[in-house]
Amino acid sequence: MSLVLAVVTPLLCAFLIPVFHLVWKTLPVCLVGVMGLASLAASLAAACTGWVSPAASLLGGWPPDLGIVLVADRLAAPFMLLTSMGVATSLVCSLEKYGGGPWRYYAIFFLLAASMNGILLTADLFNLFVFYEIFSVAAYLLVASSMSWQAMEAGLKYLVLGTMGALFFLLGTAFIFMATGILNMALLPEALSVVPRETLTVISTCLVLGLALKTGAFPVHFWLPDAHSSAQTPVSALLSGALVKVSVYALTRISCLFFLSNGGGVFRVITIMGVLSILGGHLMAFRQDDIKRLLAFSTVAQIGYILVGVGCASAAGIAAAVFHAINHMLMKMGLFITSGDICERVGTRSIRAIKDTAGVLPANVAIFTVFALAIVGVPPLNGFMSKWFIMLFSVTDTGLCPALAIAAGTIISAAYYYGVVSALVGSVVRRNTGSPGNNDLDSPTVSASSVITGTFAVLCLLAGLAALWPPMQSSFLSIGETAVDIEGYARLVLGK
Amino acid sequence: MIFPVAIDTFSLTFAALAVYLTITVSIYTPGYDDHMRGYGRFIYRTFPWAFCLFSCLGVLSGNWFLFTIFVELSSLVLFFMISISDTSAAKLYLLSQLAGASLLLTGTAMLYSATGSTAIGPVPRNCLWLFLCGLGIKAAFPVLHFWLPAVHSRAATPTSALLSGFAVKIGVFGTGRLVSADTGPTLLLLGSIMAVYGVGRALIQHDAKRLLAWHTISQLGYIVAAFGVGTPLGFAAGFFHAIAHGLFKALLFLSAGSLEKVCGTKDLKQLGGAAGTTPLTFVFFLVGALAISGCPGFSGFASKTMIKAALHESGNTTCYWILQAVGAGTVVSFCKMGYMAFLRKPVKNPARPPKRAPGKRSDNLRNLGMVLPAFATIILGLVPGFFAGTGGLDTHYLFKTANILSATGTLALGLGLFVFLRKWLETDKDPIPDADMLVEKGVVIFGNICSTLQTAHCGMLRVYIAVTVGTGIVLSLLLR
Amino acid sequence: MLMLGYSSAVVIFCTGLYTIMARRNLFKTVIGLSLMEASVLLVIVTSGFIPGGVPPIAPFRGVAVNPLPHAFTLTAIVIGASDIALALAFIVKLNKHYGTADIDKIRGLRG
Amino acid sequence: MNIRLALSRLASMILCLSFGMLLFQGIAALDMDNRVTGAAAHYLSNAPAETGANNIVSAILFDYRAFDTLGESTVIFTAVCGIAMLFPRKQILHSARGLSFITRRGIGFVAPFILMYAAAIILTGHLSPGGGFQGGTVLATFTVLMCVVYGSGFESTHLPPWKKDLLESAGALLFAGVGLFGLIVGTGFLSNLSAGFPSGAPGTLFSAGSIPFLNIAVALKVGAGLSTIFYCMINIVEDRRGS
Repeated sequence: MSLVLAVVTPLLCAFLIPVFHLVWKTLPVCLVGVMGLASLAASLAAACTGWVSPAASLLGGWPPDLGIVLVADRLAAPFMLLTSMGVATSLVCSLEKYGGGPWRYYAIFFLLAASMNGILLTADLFNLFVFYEIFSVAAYLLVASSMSWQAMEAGLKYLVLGTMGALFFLLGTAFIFMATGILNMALLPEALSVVPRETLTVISTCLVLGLALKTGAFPVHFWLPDAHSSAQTPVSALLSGALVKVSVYALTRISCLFFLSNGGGVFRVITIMGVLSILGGHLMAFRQDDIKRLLAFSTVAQIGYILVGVGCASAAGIAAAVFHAINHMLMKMGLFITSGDICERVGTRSIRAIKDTAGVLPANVAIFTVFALAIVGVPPLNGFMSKWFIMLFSVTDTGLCPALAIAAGTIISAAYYYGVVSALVGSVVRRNTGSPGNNDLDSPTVSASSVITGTFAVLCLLAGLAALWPPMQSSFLSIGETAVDIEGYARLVLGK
Repeated sequence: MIFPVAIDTFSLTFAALAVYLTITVSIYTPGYDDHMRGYGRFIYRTFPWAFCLFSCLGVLSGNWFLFTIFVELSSLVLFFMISISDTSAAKLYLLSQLAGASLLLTGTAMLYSATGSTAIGPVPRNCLWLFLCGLGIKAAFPVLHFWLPAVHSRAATPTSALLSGFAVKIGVFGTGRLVSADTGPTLLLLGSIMAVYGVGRALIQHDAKRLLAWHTISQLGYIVAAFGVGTPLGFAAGFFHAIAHGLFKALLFLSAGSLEKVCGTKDLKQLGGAAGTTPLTFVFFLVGALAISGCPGFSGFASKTMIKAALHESGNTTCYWILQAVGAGTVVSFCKMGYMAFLRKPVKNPARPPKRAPGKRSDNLRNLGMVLPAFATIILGLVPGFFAGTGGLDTHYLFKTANILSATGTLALGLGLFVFLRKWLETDKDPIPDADMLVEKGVVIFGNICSTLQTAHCGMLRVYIAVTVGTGIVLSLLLR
Repeated sequence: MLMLGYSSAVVIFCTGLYTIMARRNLFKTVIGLSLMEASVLLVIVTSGFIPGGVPPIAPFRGVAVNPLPHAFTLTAIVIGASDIALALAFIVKLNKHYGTADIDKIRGLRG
Repeated sequence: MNIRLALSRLASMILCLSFGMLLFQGIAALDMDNRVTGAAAHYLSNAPAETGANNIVSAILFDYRAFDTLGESTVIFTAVCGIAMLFPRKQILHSARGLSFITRRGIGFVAPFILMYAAAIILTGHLSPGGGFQGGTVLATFTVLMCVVYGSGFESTHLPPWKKDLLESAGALLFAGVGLFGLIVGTGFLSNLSAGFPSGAPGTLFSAGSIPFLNIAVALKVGAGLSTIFYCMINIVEDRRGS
């Protein structure tokens, strides 16, 4: 029952915002906050339902083979938690930055939240496509919302490539419908097993290509750095933290359901893409001077790690991938928000220019350093743990090559994050040793975003330590087991 | 169990060495960093203890995973300590150690997939190369040693002492854990190359700390070769030499640091006559130098004799003679250092900075710090029973006349060679390319690859679309 | 008849793909995208076709065609229209900055 | 240069053709049996009874798969919201570049009939081809026609942006409200007859439970939305002509 609320609550918020705008020209911050809280609560409730007692919710009261079904299970729940946390964080940062002024921005924001929940919950392929479109359109617009020409260009490129991705996905869906006449994701695994091999090739190509485009995996990642680096800070954080994870979820869900038993070539392809993303993303980030673009390419690489985990096609590998997805949300959102704050303070995004600029908040730099250490993979932090698990299971399931790529990636990322951190830290040290007279003692104001990033930094450490705790490991393993349990999904959706 | 431990003589002794060296360094440091303030001083005073903690946890941990984690953490601590004095050396150190740790982790993952456990100990043949590469970066195996000379010479002295005294020993410790029938020939070969190459390089150095760093590689070669013998005696000999080397090399580095502190330089060409100004430092240097040269009565003698015995026992004659020759080279090198820094007349060099007025207290602290390893070196040299017992050897065997003669013969040969070669050793030598050249070239090529990739990201939407469609076609071929 | 529908869909898809790859004018890119979309919709609609079928409105006289593709197509048309509208909006905005609709000249973001 | 161009075109053609080949192989491998199977067969035989709508496509769109339709109209809502955000209108233009007096009068007579046509399409969506989308589009076209005839000043006098926003939101909220009614009654989100909407007599205007409401909601949303898009863009044209 509560599942559909996770989609409808943010939708209602978005629909109400224009009405509220008629009353208040500038929306009261607390009103947007309350709406955000409501949708957060609905999402978390759905996530809890999915985790504690996986459930299906029939829309329109129709039986599952006639209508659309929403399902929350143990694979959707962690992603739900991840996206709702990401959305909430980004909303708080936006409110802090822009106040209640840009009401259309908030409307689009809530639409995005609703569509993400829809993608995570739906069990119907065409419905997935529809929510994907809301999601994509909202994402293009959020990228463009800063109205600079960079944002427009990035928005257009994102739109053209994203629409192509959507069309490939729709083509795959159309082929599935042609071949089977079914679009219910629980009925499809069985129906697809009798489809001719050539058609299955087309289906898998189209679906994987479409979803890979949306995910930003290496050979088709082109929109991602442009979009991430041109958007405003909260949007970049949201894009990198939550949006790509939703696509990862869709890719995981679809490839596990449809192709685990009907030709495992898809997982090999996902592994190849993952390895390419790791190497490509890190190599491209290595020479970047724009700090946001560097972080964006680093996102490509981190997606690679997740894809390598998914490509294991085993419960353990997928569990590790989910763990890394959550960790990456924490780390990359933190990195984007702190670096955004610093860049705003300094007035530049160029790493070389930061070197000669003093006057940055030391707390921000410290938090940034923690996230950088985590994402490079320094032991007690979460990034290390999830990379280690992905490495471990990929060696078991797919051979040595991905593990070596992960090892190489660690070193390259250490090299470029070292560059960023030393530029930032250098400027702080110089400021401290510089003339003590003119330090503009703007007493470090505690902003909401720095509180959140601080919390994330602590969470990074806790998640890393918790990964060694056996109950935690087994509950993460249950995520992977849910993902590969096709019959369980069918039982859940069809209510048998 | 969350923290499986492997407690045996081997690991406990290493942990004890770590604690001992940290005490030494923390006594020494206040006498060394008195010109520093703020962050730097804080890091120098507290981080050695963090290093000690992580190193102890590392050597005591019972599986490769935890071992790697703690080793990486201890490297990270050292990275911070190095970055105070030289950031580029620190970066080199961080990246190389991360590479080692990543390879070790990959090996661990492979070990787990092959055997289902990561318990510390010998590993199957197919993942051995990963472990050897990973530990090799720590322990400066040939070609993988590229970071060691630069980092050791550019780090501050207490850091170098910890690096050479213990950080590289962790790699050796791991190698010791790997010893099995599979590793024998590889380790013997690697050890011999390291010993020869290290001492050869050391002979042409003029930077005191760089010279010591190359000797570290050479002495590590002894240890690795001893492990390569594969017998219990060989293992015990390597073990003993690792401990002994940790102590006397720390002592040597600390005395070189003292020299640098007092005379303002560590370039041997500009030094001279320091025995007069800092007699105590000279004494400590002498203890270390005699130990590393294998003079009877010092720990180096006992451990090297054990290594030779092990090599002899197993019939590795080639290796035996190689190490004998390396011993003579070591003597030459330390004669050179002792002569140029302490004994000869001071060089008149106007560019040399004016001598600092020696602060009494800081000198005392440094000397007090150096007492500890010197004491241990002599004790281990006189009473080597514990380690000899581990290898199943009688203590008296070590002090047999033949062994003492062999050692003194090496000493004499070295001295003779030094007298003969003195002029050549004092002159400047052209730099000879080393593995770090390879790394520099590699970095350039790597940068070019990155630039090429960046130009592929050309901003033209049509190219992006074409790549996307091409990817689709490749995907369809892969999914066929 | 069915094969004709599918074949023309494939041809239109290729035409659209070729248009967005080979044409430099951004408006033609948009046209290419909508061609591709139309072809996908054609595939969906064709899959529901039955020779001699009647429209699916309640009292049928004869065999009714499959109504499900029609519903999908309607939905997808609207979605596609939104995409196209948005693309045109972006193009107008970009034209203000670059003064051109040539896709090869709009490459401020690279590297 | 020309050779490069030709080569690049050849390459893209080869890419396209190979992709087309792939698709065609996928189609050719299927055997078409021309039978309606699965859920569609159920819809064809039972939809009028289960939903009260004679138009089975409408029954699917607004009942069986109404959630899709909610999503689809949300896509329009998003696009409209975004385009309005991209083209912020500081002030609404009052220019009156219309057509001649005769045309204005003539269109004035036709206008009510166009609106009636739109209403008919919307309200009989459950009986005959047509429905909220189509009707909404006609509504939007009507505002476009008015702009052509009366100049863009028409918007400011008769249909200011806030009204359109309100209409659009009202449509969206009506849709969501119908859905939530089912949820509150306890028969599931967007449920129709089972939630107690009167089925009426099949084939008559007042039948099919909630489907006419949803049609109206979608029509409001689509009509107001498309009209907003048009007026946002027309303002740019006028901006340029003015400057």
